[in-house]
Amino acid sequence: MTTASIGNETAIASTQAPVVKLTMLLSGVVFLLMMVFGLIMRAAQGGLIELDPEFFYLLLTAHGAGMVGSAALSGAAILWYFSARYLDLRGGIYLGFLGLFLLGVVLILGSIFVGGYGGAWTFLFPLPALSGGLWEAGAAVAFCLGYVAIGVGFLLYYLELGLKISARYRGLLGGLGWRYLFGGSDADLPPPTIIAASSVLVFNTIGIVFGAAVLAASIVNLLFPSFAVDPLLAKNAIYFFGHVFINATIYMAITAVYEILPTYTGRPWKTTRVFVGAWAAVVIFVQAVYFHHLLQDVNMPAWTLAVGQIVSYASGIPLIGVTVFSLAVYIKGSGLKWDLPVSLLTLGVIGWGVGVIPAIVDGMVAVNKLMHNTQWVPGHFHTYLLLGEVAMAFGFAAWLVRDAARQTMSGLDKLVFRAYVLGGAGFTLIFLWSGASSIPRRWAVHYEDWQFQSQLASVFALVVILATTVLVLRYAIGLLRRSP
Amino acid sequence: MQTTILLITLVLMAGVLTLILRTVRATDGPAPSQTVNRTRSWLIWAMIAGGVIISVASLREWPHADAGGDALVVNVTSGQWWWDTDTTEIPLGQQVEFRVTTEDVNHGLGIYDPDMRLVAQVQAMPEYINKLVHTFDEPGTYQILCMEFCGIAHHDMTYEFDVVEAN
Amino acid sequence: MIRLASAAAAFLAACLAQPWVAGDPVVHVLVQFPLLAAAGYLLAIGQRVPPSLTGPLLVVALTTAAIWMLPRSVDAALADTGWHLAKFVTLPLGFGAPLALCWPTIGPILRGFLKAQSVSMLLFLGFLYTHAPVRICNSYLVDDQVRLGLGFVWAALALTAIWMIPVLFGRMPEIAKEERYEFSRHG
Amino acid sequence: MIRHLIPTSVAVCLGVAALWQATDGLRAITAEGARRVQVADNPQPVSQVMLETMQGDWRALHGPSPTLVEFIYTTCPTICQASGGDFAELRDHLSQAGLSVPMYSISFDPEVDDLSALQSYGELHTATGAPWTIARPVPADLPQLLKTFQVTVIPDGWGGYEHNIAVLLIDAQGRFAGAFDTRAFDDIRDAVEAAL
Repeated sequence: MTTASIGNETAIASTQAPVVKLTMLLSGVVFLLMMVFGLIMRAAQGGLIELDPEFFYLLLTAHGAGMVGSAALSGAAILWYFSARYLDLRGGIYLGFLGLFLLGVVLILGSIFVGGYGGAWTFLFPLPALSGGLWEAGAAVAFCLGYVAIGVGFLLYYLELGLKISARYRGLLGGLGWRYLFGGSDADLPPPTIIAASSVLVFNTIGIVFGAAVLAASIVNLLFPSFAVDPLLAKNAIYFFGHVFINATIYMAITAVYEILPTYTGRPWKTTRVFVGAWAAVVIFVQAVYFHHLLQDVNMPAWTLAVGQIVSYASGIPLIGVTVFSLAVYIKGSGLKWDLPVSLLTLGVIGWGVGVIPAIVDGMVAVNKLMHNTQWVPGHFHTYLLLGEVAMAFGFAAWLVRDAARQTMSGLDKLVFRAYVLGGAGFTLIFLWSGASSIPRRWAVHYEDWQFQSQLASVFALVVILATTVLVLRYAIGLLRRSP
Repeated sequence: MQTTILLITLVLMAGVLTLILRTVRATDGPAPSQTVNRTRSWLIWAMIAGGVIISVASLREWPHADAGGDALVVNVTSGQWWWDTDTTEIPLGQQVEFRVTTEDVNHGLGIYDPDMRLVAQVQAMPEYINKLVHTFDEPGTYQILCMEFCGIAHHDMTYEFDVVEAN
Repeated sequence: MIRLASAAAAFLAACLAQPWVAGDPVVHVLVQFPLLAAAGYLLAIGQRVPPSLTGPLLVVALTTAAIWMLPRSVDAALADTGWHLAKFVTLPLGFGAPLALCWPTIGPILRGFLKAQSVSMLLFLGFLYTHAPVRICNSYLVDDQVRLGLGFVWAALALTAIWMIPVLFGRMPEIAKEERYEFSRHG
Repeated sequence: MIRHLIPTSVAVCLGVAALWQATDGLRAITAEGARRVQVADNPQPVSQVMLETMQGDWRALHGPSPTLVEFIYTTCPTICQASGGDFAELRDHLSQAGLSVPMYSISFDPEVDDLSALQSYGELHTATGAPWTIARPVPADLPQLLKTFQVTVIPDGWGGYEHNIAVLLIDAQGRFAGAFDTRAFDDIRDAVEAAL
């Protein structure tokens, strides 16, 4: 099944291709816009521009929600595209997902820029209800409803995947590869993409169902303030949902590497026992690790914090020991010719693998005491998002419009790729450096001593934005050229 | 401390990066040898062993240790967007237990030394009292900055106290 | 015949639970409500309705469920005779029966969504009843409120288990139907 | 398609209307919330009853000025003690605003709460008799009183009771016109001012 499917994407995936291509354009444009928001925030922190703090925090909220959203959207598009190689997925469901997603985007953007909601993408209880007079409860409700719409869209998406996987591979246990892992039979073994799809749909559906409960509680609290929830319980639920959701984006996007890299190396990405085991570990770890967001909540039972630290570390093992290691093994000596898509996809895996290190370090209780909520935190997640998920998404997009006749990188491609890598690396390293300099995150105004780093970061951000602009334009032009 | 953490992290990142890049760039070299699966198992077991050692070493002494019996208790309350403490003078070398809470939304109590380096932090939560134990060994004016996003004046939510030598 | 008998039995059991509902919200909400719904469900199961009624029937069922989820309705059923009678009519005929009538014609995605939604709502109610700083129902004590909240959480877990096990092992009826189609396509 | 869509849309509209109705326009999801919304919209006449105050005299529940009422029982170990403190704070709050209206803490356990019990409860919470006094109704009047004010009293299984506690406002026309959180001092003051 795995080997047979290489290169036949035209046959099955073609019906899904137009909407997926459109989605990637949409995500690309949103990524770019949100990067501009990011640059504005960094420039304001660097004192390069004047920005009203209220507007800064609106941008902060939009940047967070928008980036998580477009990462999720691009990841979902990638996973759908490749799952359709093995499953007879219904395009109508995808359109429903996309429609609900866009409805959610409208509600969220409206709540932020019309309603003035600036309570950050994490909507940490009880901040949405206690704005200090900046926004009305209605704006926060609209924001939550936006999330609900996106959640419902994803639920439909995962239900379709789940039903089709369950039917095709004899239950989700088959799709997860656990029959093979525990039963030993490799009959009808699913390809890596299906293992990934099954794993993501399991943990993200749990996350969404939980998230819906939390959102309902938040909405009730906003409308009927006497219904407060326990703040610590709310914090747990919000971080569980948020952590699982943002992690799912990258675990969906990685399927692009499983499916595209073999066409370059000629070596199919195999479903091995280690591979299935690694994904089984991911399903557990992604749900258990969210405690590392609560290491400074000393009222949590001590064992949860220990679990947070240990599972943070453990999450790195399947990533570095299996995904990154396999990538290296598949590439080494394959005679692969580097072009833009495969370079970006490889960058995505490396950025993810390297970016997890500062995350693991920060996941230690003792370190967290000094690094929590400093710029170290955006430092590590920008490494594995900007240089990880986003790179994979642009790699996939570039692959969708690749010119089959040419096998190398043009001069412009090389320049863009290098600019993206250097700009991204510089940008994220400054975050880490700033975190080590104790600069707090999410501050609209920076003290003078901190401004130099923000100014430097703005320069790197500008480089990333320029490179991204070319990537998006290149993709858009590619779409036009290939359309009849 | 932060510098050490940064350096260790950068070294680890550079190490992993170098290893990957060496293999990834060897597209025209020899294919991986037959022992590659053994190498992978070795890597995974080494990471597990390393994890056990790091976990035991870093958690055996619990980082959120309780205060001793003679600790000075300082109550800290907060709200949008202010801090308030029992005292603004804390004796040098005396173990202090901060009992932190808030009247409205989540805040984060970040204690900065006179060089603006974060020395300790804990979350401030409504309905809960979070304890933070710290012993100051440098005199001077310390600052409290808010570490958890709490609305429009988050960055203005600062406070000062002094660490003074006991007479 | 068995169907009608079991519907009647469920209704009778719900009536027999009545002496305890004023003292214990768990009996009221998690025993009597489901029994009444089951009575209506059993009454209508297997009956055919025109497909154009599927949507309206589902909406009726969801609206009834939503109204009975409101704490004030639970209170009203104890304090007000009209609401008391309405409970015995609307839960079987406004929730259980319409659900049974529309369920066979609902697609698997919508079914999955409704199942996920009900788990989510039960968890949310669990949240609310275990952690509300105020008494939610005037008719019940705070301790009972917490027990009811935990009951909602257990119900959510039980439903998750019941619904997930067939998906994990791939023995869902709707899947079996689609399986033939799948194999004809890929086989 | 249309044949399916129209009945469903009609059903959705009816469903939303029913839910709107059942929550008083998304304003109340509990019985207590409903009481507050409904009396604010639609004040209910309160039939006149006589109360025996802790000083031992008899007074009419409502008179020419607005009156504030809360229901208590003096043997209550916890929550009414807190609300007693809140009522004292409310009295101070109102007198600072220059408002002096009769305030009654009415026992719903008049058989157990004799005069000396009322007096010691009053002393404990600094009720001096004017404007705030502790009082009890004739047992025969009690059911009607609880029904009018929609107070639900249930035994807690430990010999005490739980009930929905609130500060209740009777306006100058003798109507039940408002129910408030015991600590919503500003809201209560505004409502009293409006009822004057």
